Amino acid sequence: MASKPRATPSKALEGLLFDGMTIAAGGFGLCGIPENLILAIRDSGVRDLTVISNDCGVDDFGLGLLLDARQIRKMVASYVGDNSKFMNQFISGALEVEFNPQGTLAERLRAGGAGIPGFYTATGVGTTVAEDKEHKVFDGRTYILERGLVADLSIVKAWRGDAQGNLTYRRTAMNFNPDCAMAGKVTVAEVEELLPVGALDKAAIHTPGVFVDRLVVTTSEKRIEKRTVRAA
Amino acid sequence: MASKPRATPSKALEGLLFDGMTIAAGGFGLCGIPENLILAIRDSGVRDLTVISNDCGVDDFGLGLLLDARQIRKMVASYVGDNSKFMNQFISGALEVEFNPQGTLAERLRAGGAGIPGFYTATGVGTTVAEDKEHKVFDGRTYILERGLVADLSIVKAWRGDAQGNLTYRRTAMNFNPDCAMAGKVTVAEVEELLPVGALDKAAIHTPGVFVDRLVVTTSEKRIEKRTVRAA
Amino acid sequence: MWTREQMAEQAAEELQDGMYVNLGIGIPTLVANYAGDRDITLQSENGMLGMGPFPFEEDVDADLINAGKQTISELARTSYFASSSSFAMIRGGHLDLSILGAMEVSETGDLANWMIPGKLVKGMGGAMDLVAGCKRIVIVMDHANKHGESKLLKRCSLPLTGQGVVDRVITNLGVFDVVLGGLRIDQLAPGVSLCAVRSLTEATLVE
Amino acid sequence: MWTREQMAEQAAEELQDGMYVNLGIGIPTLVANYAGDRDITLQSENGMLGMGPFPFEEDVDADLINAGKQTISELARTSYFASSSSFAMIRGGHLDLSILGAMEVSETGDLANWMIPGKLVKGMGGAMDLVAGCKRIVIVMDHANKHGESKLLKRCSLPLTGQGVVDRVITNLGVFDVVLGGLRIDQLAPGVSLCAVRSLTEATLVE
Repeated sequence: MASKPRATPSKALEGLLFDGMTIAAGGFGLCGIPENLILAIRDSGVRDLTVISNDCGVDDFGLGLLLDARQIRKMVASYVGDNSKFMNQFISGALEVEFNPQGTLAERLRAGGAGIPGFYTATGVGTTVAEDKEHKVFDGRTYILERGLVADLSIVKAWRGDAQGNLTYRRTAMNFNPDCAMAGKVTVAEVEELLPVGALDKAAIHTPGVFVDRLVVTTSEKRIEKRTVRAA
Repeated sequence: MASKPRATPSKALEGLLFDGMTIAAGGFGLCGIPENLILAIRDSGVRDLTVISNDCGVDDFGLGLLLDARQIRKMVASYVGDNSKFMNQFISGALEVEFNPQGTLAERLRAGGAGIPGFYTATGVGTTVAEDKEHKVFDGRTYILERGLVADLSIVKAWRGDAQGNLTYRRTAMNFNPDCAMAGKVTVAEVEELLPVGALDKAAIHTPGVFVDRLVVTTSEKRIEKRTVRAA
Repeated sequence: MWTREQMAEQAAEELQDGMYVNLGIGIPTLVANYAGDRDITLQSENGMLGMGPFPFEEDVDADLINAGKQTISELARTSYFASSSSFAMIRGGHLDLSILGAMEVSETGDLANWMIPGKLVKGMGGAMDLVAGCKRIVIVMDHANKHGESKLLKRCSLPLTGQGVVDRVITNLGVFDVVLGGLRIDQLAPGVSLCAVRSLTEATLVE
Repeated sequence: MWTREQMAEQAAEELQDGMYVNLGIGIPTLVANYAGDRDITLQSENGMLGMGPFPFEEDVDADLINAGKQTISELARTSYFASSSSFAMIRGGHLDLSILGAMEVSETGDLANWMIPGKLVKGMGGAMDLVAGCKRIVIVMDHANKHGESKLLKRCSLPLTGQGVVDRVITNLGVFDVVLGGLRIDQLAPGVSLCAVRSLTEATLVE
């Protein structure tokens, strides 16, 4: 087995990118995003991407950079947020968007990673989300069938990792990362620190190494989208 | 809100037990079982129980005690193991048993706790497990529909907890406990140590307090089923 | 007429000791300020239970935000988890209450708050999951839109977030419960007459 | 004829550097002893990745067991997780290989290893999940039952664990691959003639 750690983000992605592929990316807003892997994807020039992610970052950071470079053909997301490029490309028809309820999106990723091709949820019943989906009544309540998602590649961001691919996330920077890690045919992680195998607290390994194929140590800018404070 | 910690196992179960109820119990073999809550259930005399648990402990410990007292009408389990009472009561027809593949059982509990009434899995296709279940083809492979499980009461065992109901499990004593904790309409936990709120490592809280209604500090015998060692 | 703060204060009356609550973006976020000494636990759907207040300047942490992307703080009771676990909690009915904003609410409890076709697309985020999963849904919003038109409608005109999901609506004019046949007025804001509310409300009002 | 240990040694040839492997109860458990210096990671379906060997007497821990309920040890790489996460790993196809025992295997790769109606009920445990989810399934078992009857059958007589799931069977007589049309003999144990295998095998043998 080739060892999992790689020297740079672009080396961590070497041989994995192709036009028309599906990429699942962890992160919520700009929190816990694999920002350096995203930069490497931008620099690779790969295009016609389907990107599965809660949102698309902001105009000039995170996945917004791939939107800006017109590398994304389709977004599978729950939220546009304050990303004007996202909204404008969607409204103009330049970008295809499949809106998913946030919990449905997270569960679809987990399901894909867990070998579950479909599950029923009441979320979205009676809305446009339910259109063309199978409806089924369980115990008197109506649910819709949602499909598991598997990505050609998942990119995630963790706080600490080890050479076995074990990952520990920090605070709310965890978000979609563990679910994306499960859903990738191949998963690449960027971590702030690579610790010796055995140094991670075993009770706090959120993503076991089996889900991670490669990882790279990076320095993150960790931009803050909405800095809110209280008076001292 | 009444505070979550209770003084004794029987007080932790006060008002929650009734004949004919469904109880989900964490544990695998004798590892990580809520042994003191099981004793309190035995002493309560409650009967006609449907018990959801991976297995039924051994003849004279764990859930085997409830079998012995003929308090269980039906088991939903994956494994009989070396429990002769379990096998004999089943073969003689005194005990109804619904065998579930272990992973299907775990996922059914998680699904029940997660508001998912049904999911598809390839596990069990072409076996007796698939009889009378809906079959569906996704991307050329056949899957069966399995239902989420919700229990009237879940009993779990954790290593450490706090008064908010946050739980941390120890090593493989985790097993079905987090899934059971999610699946209970009411969940009661027994813990080895009750720590001040804030003392648990936040990155290693495996069951957030929202899933736990009551908890009790107990001393566990932690019997070992198969002591295997290597030469020094 | 209530101000935004007064609407939040009104909504805070929903809070009871021991509750697990999810608060949406906007006015709902303000509700936490009026919890008083009630011991509630706030869930943030991006993966946190036990959300604290905004941090002091020196404690700001890019890895610690709420579902509105705002920097926040943690509490002693806080736990963190993945998005799928967060929504397992929500979808599975483990939260007692969610307080959300809205664009429109219908008299049958339908809710619209995620897009205006051709104009504005926010995305539903976690709202569809929250309204499908939480035990109780309370909406806090202005009674009328900026054109003075009622946001309490017979039928929503915008794409729905959920169908028949709203239990109560708190507006700047009063508190309204979704009941059989329409909206029942629970109370009116000071200085608001029944007549005024009737004229400003498209939805059927039930006394 | 191979002994149990030799069958395990034979099965160990399946192991490759970097593999994630689940070993069943019985002879499959012994396979780990023959991994040599290949860097494999063992999964135990009760919630552990990176299973170590049996512990020294003083390190025995009731909270640390494998899926066969045996006390074991942890390694530097070990992680722990809930049963649902463990089987997400298995069902989702993240394990490269599972080596299991069996009562019967058919020439089409059907497997029976969980019950004998009216007589013996073990339960399927995690076996149905493993055979449905792992990339490769290798069975290690005696070629014949205690009555001398072939356990490699045209069709299984016992309730199935999985249908068309077995890739390879290793018995005390040889190694057999499930291929179109039957079982292909990969190799025979020393001193076992083709003629002897034919007479002891009900399943169709393909050369």
